[in-house]
This record gives sequence, structure tokens and C-alpha cells, in this order.
Amino acid sequence: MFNWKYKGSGQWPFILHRASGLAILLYLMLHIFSIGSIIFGEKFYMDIHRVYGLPLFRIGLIGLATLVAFHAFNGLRIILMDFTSFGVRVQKQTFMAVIVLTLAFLAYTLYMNIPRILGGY
Amino acid sequence: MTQAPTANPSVAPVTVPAVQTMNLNVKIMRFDPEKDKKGRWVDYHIQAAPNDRVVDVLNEIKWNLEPSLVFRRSCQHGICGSDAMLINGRNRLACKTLVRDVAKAGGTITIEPIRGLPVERDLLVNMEPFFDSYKAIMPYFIHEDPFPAKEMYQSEADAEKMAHSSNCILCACCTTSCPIFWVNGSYLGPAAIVQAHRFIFDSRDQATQQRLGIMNQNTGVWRCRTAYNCTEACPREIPITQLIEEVKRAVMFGQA
Amino acid sequence: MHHRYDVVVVGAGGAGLMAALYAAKGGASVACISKLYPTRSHTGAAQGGIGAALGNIQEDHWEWHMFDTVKGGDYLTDQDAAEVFSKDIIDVVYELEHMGLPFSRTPDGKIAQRKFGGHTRDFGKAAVERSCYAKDRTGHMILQTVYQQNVKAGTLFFNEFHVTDLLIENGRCSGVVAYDLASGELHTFHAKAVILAAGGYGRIFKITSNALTLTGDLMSIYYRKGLPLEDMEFYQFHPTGLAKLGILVTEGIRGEGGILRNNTGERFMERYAPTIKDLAPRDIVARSMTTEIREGRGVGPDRDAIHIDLTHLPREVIEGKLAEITDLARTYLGQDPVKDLVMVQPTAHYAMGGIPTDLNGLCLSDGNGGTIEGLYAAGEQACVSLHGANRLGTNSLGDLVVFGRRAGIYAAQYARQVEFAELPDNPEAESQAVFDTLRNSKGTDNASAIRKELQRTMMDNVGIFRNGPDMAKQVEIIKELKARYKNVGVSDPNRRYNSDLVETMELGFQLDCAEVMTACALNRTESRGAHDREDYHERDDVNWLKHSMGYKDLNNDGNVIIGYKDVALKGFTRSFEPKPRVY
Amino acid sequence: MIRARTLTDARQQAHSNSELNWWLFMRVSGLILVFLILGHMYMTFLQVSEMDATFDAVVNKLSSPAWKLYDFLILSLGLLHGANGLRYVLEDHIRSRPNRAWLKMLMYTIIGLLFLYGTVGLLAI
Ligand SMILES: Cc1cc2nc3c(=O)[nH]c(=O)nc-3n(C[C@H](O)[C@H](O)[C@H](O)COP(=O)(O)OP(=O)(O)OC[C@H]3O[C@@H](n4cnc5c(N)ncnc54)[C@H](O)[C@@H]3O)c2cc1C
Ligand code: HEM
Ligand code: SF4
Ligand code: F3S
Ligand code: FES
Repeated sequence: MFNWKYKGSGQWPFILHRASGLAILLYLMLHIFSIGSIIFGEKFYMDIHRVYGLPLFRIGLIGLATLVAFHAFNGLRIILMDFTSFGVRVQKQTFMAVIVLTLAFLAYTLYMNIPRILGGY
Repeated sequence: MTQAPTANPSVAPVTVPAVQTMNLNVKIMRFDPEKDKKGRWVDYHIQAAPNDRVVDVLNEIKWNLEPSLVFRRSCQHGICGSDAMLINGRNRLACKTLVRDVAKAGGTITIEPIRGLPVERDLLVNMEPFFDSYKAIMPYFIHEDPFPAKEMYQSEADAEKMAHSSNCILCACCTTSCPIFWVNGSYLGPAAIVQAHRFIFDSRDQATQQRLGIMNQNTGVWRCRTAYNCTEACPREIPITQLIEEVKRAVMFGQA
Repeated sequence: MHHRYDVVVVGAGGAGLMAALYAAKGGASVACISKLYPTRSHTGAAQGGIGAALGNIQEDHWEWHMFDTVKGGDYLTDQDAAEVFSKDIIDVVYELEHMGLPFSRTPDGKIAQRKFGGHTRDFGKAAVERSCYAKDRTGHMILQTVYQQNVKAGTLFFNEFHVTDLLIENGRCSGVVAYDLASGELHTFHAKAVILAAGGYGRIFKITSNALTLTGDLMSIYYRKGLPLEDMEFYQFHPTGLAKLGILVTEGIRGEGGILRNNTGERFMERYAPTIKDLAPRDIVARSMTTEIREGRGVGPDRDAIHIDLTHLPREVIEGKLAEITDLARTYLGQDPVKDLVMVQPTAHYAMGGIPTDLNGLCLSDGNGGTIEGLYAAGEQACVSLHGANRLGTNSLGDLVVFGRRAGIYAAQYARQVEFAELPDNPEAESQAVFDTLRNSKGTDNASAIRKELQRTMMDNVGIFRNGPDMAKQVEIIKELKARYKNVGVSDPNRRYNSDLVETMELGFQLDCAEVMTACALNRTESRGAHDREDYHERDDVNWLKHSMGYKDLNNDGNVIIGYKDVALKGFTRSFEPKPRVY
Repeated sequence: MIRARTLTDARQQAHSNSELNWWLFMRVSGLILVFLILGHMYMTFLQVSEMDATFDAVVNKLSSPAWKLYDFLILSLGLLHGANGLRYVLEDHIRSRPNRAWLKMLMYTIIGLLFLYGTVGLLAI
């Protein structure tokens, strides 16, 4: 079974990548369902769409977007490792870069979305 | 022949420092198949010097406190690969880890068996699954053509390609630190891939394609998620992740 | 449990694996029994290289190699063995290369070779590059490569099986008994031929480069049968082992200009060897260091070590040419050779003696040509007497592969010709008795205390310096320890993985080895090769140009009966007259 | 000649490139998805509030074939990438063969149905 207490540094990017991938997949599936529901007409669509307006959901979305950003940046890091030996050598540094970029993304998302949530639009 | 001692003035007389020993709490995960359902922690309080190896600490416990403690070890200096264990949460060789690097005076060292292999007793695990994956990669030199009367020639550069992978002592530190191996025993694991690398990149070997074929299966290299724990754990400082990625590329480009 | 194989090999180090491989090639069904996983064997620790006169760098001939071996062995070397060896080793090194061994290479792609102590061109004229190497891990590569070939050949391995008894009746060996660590059960292996290759016994000394598991098991078992052990007094000490640990520090450290200093900082080698100082040969340096320590000028907490000073050397040399030892010193002693003095001690390293064999590896039952049918031996634990009184660097790996291979070939040949010999009625009885005694002992003595005492006293009394009174004292100490051993208790009652039981049993083997070694050393009143006596300082060819054969006195436990065997002073085509051994 | 010693050996020596192809697909689709998804998020989540994705807005946007293609790529690549990722996870974590088999079938079915549903949705407008 998974050894959560293992003190290796390399497993955390892996776990985060895996968890974020699964979370995005789950959301993508829901999202396809909700957007796709336009075929059932406006009322059905808008009933679901209202959920998007719940503050909790909107905060969750910010988290999810951050996970997407992480998964994307880290995906690029993995590709770099796979195709260049340089990528493996600097894997720690690139992981730091991924974290920094993700946090920057989070900051920007918060900056754009918090006022909207507070303002309710 | 005897002369008056000629002291070398440039070197100050060496004063002998008293051995600094310190109190240690050694917390060992014990497991007795005849009594226990699962492992239990047992604490041992001993005195150790900061420069002692963890294996010395274990020997001390075995020889003086708890003769029934079971663990493997042989060479005592990191060459035989017997004593891989989980020391303070990381895979290491007990004989290559110094007490001062894992504990302060009065501190605690935790020692557990390596993960992902069945524990037989205390720190001793069943190594068969590990050696089975080793054997699955055809870990032997294959050359079917007639040999020259003397040695086969190989350039220095070609010999150097095996420098890292041939250094492996099959200690299993890497494989048992790999998160994929923990959850999925059918992954061949980094150690087996390192061994495969040793032959794939041997200019004299003639079974490259077969080995690449084995690596290409879903128990092979594609299972590796570049988690990097293996590289950190290797006591022989083999850049394992790097080697695995080289094998992936060799499979991809179908060449070695 | 019973098993049946044509050939059973005991030990999976370089020698055992070579034997198993060639026995399998000879068409025999082979099982290899080892108390360690094969790749854990101590052959993996060898670094320097394997000597063979390939002549890849400079002109070289097997005759030159043979001469060096004989001279290195202080003429106690059997010259027929040396001749077979120096010729065979050339082929075997090529064979190893054909098995895929990743040798280091010369710029033109041949096997790389380098110089090594005692290996010379033209019968001693100048050093020659003879040691074939794979970086600084030649032994590791030999062990791995030969193991791999065994995997390919489908050799059956019984790992973590401790051989506890040899089945010998009427001069014929019919198998072995082994204890399975995992289950705690005894297994009988019925075989047409048995090959012993269980390695050395350095663990009878306190400071040693040998693994914890090198306890002389099979030598002792052989000896307990009333069979002889040859030349046990010859044991090689290496001058520079890391203090306390005994981990080997290459000779190169002095070659590069390292200086040995005592606790006053004095460069004491100026007193012992005024001209060449620290570059004196291994035995002289080891003796000088020990003198300093004995006279109270040692360093370290127990004042039992010597400093080696590299601080005056440029950092590049220390980090470059001496990288490995620098790493070891940093890891284990926390001493950085760039700025600190490193503590070293002479370390017990290699057993020249062991189970006597003929050139085909067949075990000898006495000094007059008697043999044990179907029983072969090779490697450090055997004594074809290739190394005589002192082994040359790189000749041990050569010994393993040459005589391991020969033992395998001849054992398979023998197995093809004969039927299985009948097993004794109750083959496991004796081993069972040993275990029962240990298990049921109500004794209170502690095995590790006895072991510690043995190792300390052997180091002091039968170590680098030997003299009559000390050794006579040691004979008594060993008797006393053996008496105490009878009273040791095994506290772990478990069947499975009972390493306490096994280690206690091993202590019994260690005591036996120490017993023969001490008796033979006390008996040999001369100094030759590694055997250096303060009370008999000269080599004495008139009386002592002969091998000692130590037998257990079966009627009188603790006594050793010493017989002799002639030295083969002639090779098949070349021979070298004994001369003073000067370099 | 290499002889396989065990059944597993034999099976492993049988050749197939499917794992390699999936591995490559993950990298390639990942690279494309970076632009598609980050772009999509930027346009619908950062620049404007996701609240703006009302029925009319969505229908309006998707009436343009370019956006249809864009969203179809996300739909197909994202689902396929995610499905294969999920397969990796299941193969790693679910030890029992039968459980793994039916869980995989279930996931493939759900994802396949969603793909059809999404495609129909895109084409319907
Ligand atoms: C640090 C070091 C460096 C060295 N460097 C060199 C060098 O550069 N060149 C050179 O030529 N030589 C060198 N030597 C010497 C040489 O390496 C050894 O002498 C040689 O490896 C011994 O090999 P072996 O096969 O006889 O035994 P080992 O490799 O010691 O193997 C012994 C085997 O016997 C098995 N065994 C033991 N007891 C039992 C039992 N009761 N039941 C079942 N199995 C048992 C063990 O499991 C093991 O498999 C060095 C030695 C040391 C210690
Ligand atoms: C945004 C751009 C994306 C990039 C660059 C990307 C990249 C990658 C890469 C390279 C992998 C392989 C990881 C490995 O083999 O170690 C991967 C795995 C995965 N991806 Fe993505 N991906 C992206 C988007 C997505 C999306 C949208 C989803 C969800 C639908 C997703 C779900 C997954 C899953 C579940 C895995 C498996 C994780 C694992 O096996 O550990 N990814 N991704
Ligand atoms: S690669 Fe390193 S960690 Fe893995 S088995 Fe070999 S030596 Fe041990
Ligand atoms: S830890 Fe495991 S996932 Fe790959 S990089 Fe190492 S094998
Ligand atoms: S005891 Fe040999 S590696 Fe630690």
C-alpha cells in the first residue's frame, strides 16, 4: 500500500499530478454533462447552471482551476524529463518552478474572481 | 636502525578527544510471524557514538539486548546490498548511514523493513519477488556469434555507457521506495530496469531487441511515473531515473 | 527433506559460482547452496583487479607471473599450482570477457591493465601492468557477471541455507546437510560430487576487512571430521584499514605521498625504514604501525590506530586519484582527508591456508596424497597452495576463477563416471544434535561476549606480531573460550529466521579456525611471508620449507595434531629456486 | 536463441507497442491540451465570470464552427487523455484482476457515453 510517511521528495509531485488529473477528469465529466445539457433546452440547462453560482462552488472552481494549472505545468515538466536528460537532472528546480507558476496562477485567479464572488456577478 | 624520534614540528600533537557517546532511542518495527498479526514498535535505549553506523547500533542491540532481533547484513561497508531498510522514513543501507546523520543526542531513530515486499520477520523481508523481476529482464550477457580468440573490443566510450548501471548491488532500496511498486507489485521496478539498461547499452550484447521488448510491456518502463524516489534512495548513487528515461527513449526510437 | 543433484556447490562467491557454472556446462545437474544471496558474497568487495599476463599494455608472459607468485609466496607456493594458474588465468580472463564482464578498456578497446604490488616483468626487473580491472570494482563485476551466467544456465540456488555437515564415509563424500534459515528445517543434499567454496574466516579477528558472515564454517566442518587444514598460520594483514571498521584503504594512498604519524605527530616510518619510509612493503608497514600502537603511541580513543596524513597534498590529488578512499573516510569517520588526519589500523584481510586440494580441486585427506572421493574445494577457503606464505594482490580473484572453474569441470567429469554413493543411515543426526544442544542449552554465557573476547585476543596474540609465549597463552584462552562456549544459551526459541541460533553456531566454527591457526603458528618456528615471529626472525628453509597440516585430535578435544606436506618445488615446465625475498 | 523460462517471460516477450503508443499519446495530447484548456479557462473563467455562460451565451458561441472544433478537441482529447490516465491509476491501485476488469469497463462505458452525449450536444446547435 501507499507509504504516506516515506520521506522521499519525488513522490509528492507524482501524487499531486495523479490527484489533480483525477480531479480534473471528474470535473470535465460533470462539465460535459452540464454544458451538453443544452440539448435538453434552456430550463434544464439553466437549472444546472445555477449551481455554478453558489459561492462554495465558485471557490471550488478556483481550486480546480489551480489544479488544472498545476497539472498542465507539471505535465510539461514530465515531458521535459522524458525527452531530455537535462530535465531529470533539474527535476527539483523545475518542480519549484511549477509550484511558483501555479501559485502565480492562483493569485491571478483570486484577484480576478474574488471581487466577482463578493459582488455576486 | 632506531633513531631518536623526529617529531614533525608542522603538525601539532594530536590530543585524543574522549569518545563522545550519546543516548539514543532506537524504535524498531518488530514482527514475529508466530505471535504478531502486524508489526509493533519496540523501543531500545542504547549508547552510541555519532560516528557509529546504524548497523553497529543494530548489532549492539542484537548482541547485547535482544538476540532475537532479525535483520540481514554482511559486508558492513555498502557493497553486498544486504541491509536495505527504512531508516527515519527513507530507504538506506544501515551500514552506510551514520548515527549522526539521522539523530541528535537523546534523539530517536526509527527503523522499519523496506516496503512493498512481504515481511518475514522483524526487518527481514522476502526478496524473491524482487529477484523474480530481476530474472524477468534476462539479466545475462547474450552473444550468439563465435567469439574472437582473445577479448572482444569495445571502445572506452562504449564501456563508459555501462558505468552507472553496472554499479548496482541489487539492494532493493530503489524498487522499494518507488510509489508505483508499493501499490503495484507487477511493475518490474527500477532495479530491474537498471539491470536491463546495463545490457541494452552494452555494445557487445546481441539481445537488445528482446530486452527492449520486455521493457515495452506494461510491466516495464512505461509504468515509471518519474517519481524520482528511487534515485534519491540509491546508495550507489546511480542516476536511476535518468537511466530509466534513457531506456524509454531507446524503446521509443527502437535503437540503443 | 531430501534433494538429489549430480553436483552440489557450497558457497556462491566467485569460486562457488564459477564451479557451479562449469559443472552445469559439463552436463551435471547442479544445485548451489549459500548462506547469503549469491550477490551478497564478499567477492563483491574486491576492488583492485585480477592479474593475468595478457600483455595489453606492455610485454608480459605467464612465466613472469608464475615467478612473481612463487616469490610473493615466499617459496612456500606449490610451483605446479602456480604454473597451472598463470597459464589458465589468461584464458579465464578472456572467458570472463566473453561472459560480458564490463572491463575498463584501453584506448584501442582492449581490456585495461594496471600495475600492482609484486607484479613484475622479466623476473623482478620492473613493475608491469598485469592487473585487469573494471574500475575499482573488479570483484563486484566478477560476482555479478558469473551469477548472471548461472541464471542463464538455470543453476538452482538454495539461498540462505547454512551448510552444517559434510557426509563423508569411507573416503567418499555423498552430500551435505544444510539448515534452511527460513523454515528452521534441515535438508539433506545427496550428491555425486560436492564442491566447497565458502570463503574466508577473517571474523576471528577484531579488525578485519572481511564480512560479518565470513566465519570459516566449512573449514571447521572439514576439520571436525578429523581431516587436515593446510597452512592455517599464514594470514595476511593489510596495513591500512579504516580505524575500528577495517574497511580497506588502497595502498595508493601511500603511493601518492600519504604519511603515517603517531600520537605525537611523528613520522615514525623514518625510524623503521629510513630510506623508503612510508613506502615500505605491506608487512613491514603493518608491523611498524603495530609497534607504535603497542608502545602507547597510537591515536584515537583507544589509542589503537595510526594517523595517515594527506593534508599536505593538493586537493586535486585527494579528490581525484584518491576519491574513493576520501569518500569512505568522510562517510565513516567524518574525517576529511583534505584537512583532517585519517585514522587507520592494520586489518586482517586474507587466509592463505585452508582445505588442502590437488590441482583439480579434489580435497586431500592427509599430506601423502590421500584424497576424499567426490569432494572438491576452491576459493579462499581452499588451499591449492597457490599463495604460499603470502598472497600477491590480484591473485585471489584469479585463484577463484581458475580453480573454481577447474573444480567445476572435474567434479562434473567425476559425476558422469560414478553412481550416487549411499547416504549414511541418518544423515541429519549430527547436525540435529548440534542444534538440539544449542537450543536446549540452559547455559547462561553470552555468545557475543565470547566472540568479542576471541576476536580481541586473536588480534593481540596471533596478529601481526607473533611470539611463543603470547601464542601459548592464546592456546589456553581458546580452550577456555571453548569451555565457555559449551555453556552458551540461545534465547530466541523461534523456528523461522532464527539468526541468533545460526550466529551461535558460527561462533563454534570460528573457535575451531582460531584453534588450528594458533596451534600451527606456535608450531612453526620461523618467519616466512605473512607469518612473522619476534622470537624466530629468520626464514628457515632447512626445517620449514613444508606445509603444515593441522588435524583435530579427535580423542582430545582442543588439541591439534600437526603433520606436514611437501612443497611442490617444481612446476611442469618451469621451476624457481628459493631465494631470499627482497624487492 | 533466447528461451523463455517461465510463462510470464514468454508473455513478456510477445511484442506489442500499445503501451508505448499510449505513453506518447499522453505527452502529445498533453501538449495540445495546455493551449486548449488554459485558453478555455482564460476566456471563460478569468476574463469573464463563469456566470456569464448562460444558455444564450453558450448557444451563441457554439454556433460558430471554429468554437465547435475547439470545444470538440477539448472534449475528445481531454476525455481520452483522462480515460487513459484513469486506466493507469486503476492498473496501479486495483490489485484483483476481475475487479480491475469490470471497473475499467464501467469507466470506459461512462466516458464513451459522455463523449457521445457531448458530441451530440456540440452538433445539435
Ligand atoms: C576488501 C577486500 C578487497 C579485496 N581485494 C582483492 C583484489 O583486489 N584482488 C584480489 O584478487 N583479491 C582481493 N580480495 C580477496 C578476494 O576478494 C577474496 O579472497 C575472495 O573474494 C573470496 O571468494 P570466495 O568465492 O572464496 O568466497 P566469498 O566470496 O567470501 O563467498 C563465500 C560464499 O560462501 C557462502 N557460505 C559461507 N559459509 C557457508 C555455509 N556454512 N553454508 C552455505 N554457504 C556458506 C557464502 O554465502 C558466500 O556465498 C579482497 C578481499 C577483501 C575482503
Ligand atoms: C492541461 C494540459 C495537460 C497536460 C500537459 C497533461 C499532461 C499529462 C502527462 C504528461 C501525463 C502523464 C503523466 C505520467 O505518465 O507520469 C498526464 C497524466 C494524466 N492526466 Fe494529464 N495533462 C493535461 C490535462 C489533463 C486533463 C484535462 C485531464 C483530465 C481529464 C488529465 C488527466 C490526467 C490523468 C488522470 C493522468 C494520469 C495520472 C497518473 O497516471 O499519475 N490531464 N497528464
Ligand atoms: S539501483 Fe541502486 S538502489 Fe537499486 S538495487 Fe541497484 S544499488 Fe540498490
Ligand atoms: S521511484 Fe518509481 S516511478 Fe520511476 S523514477 Fe523511480 S521508478
Ligand atoms: S552490510 Fe553489506 S551493504 Fe550493508
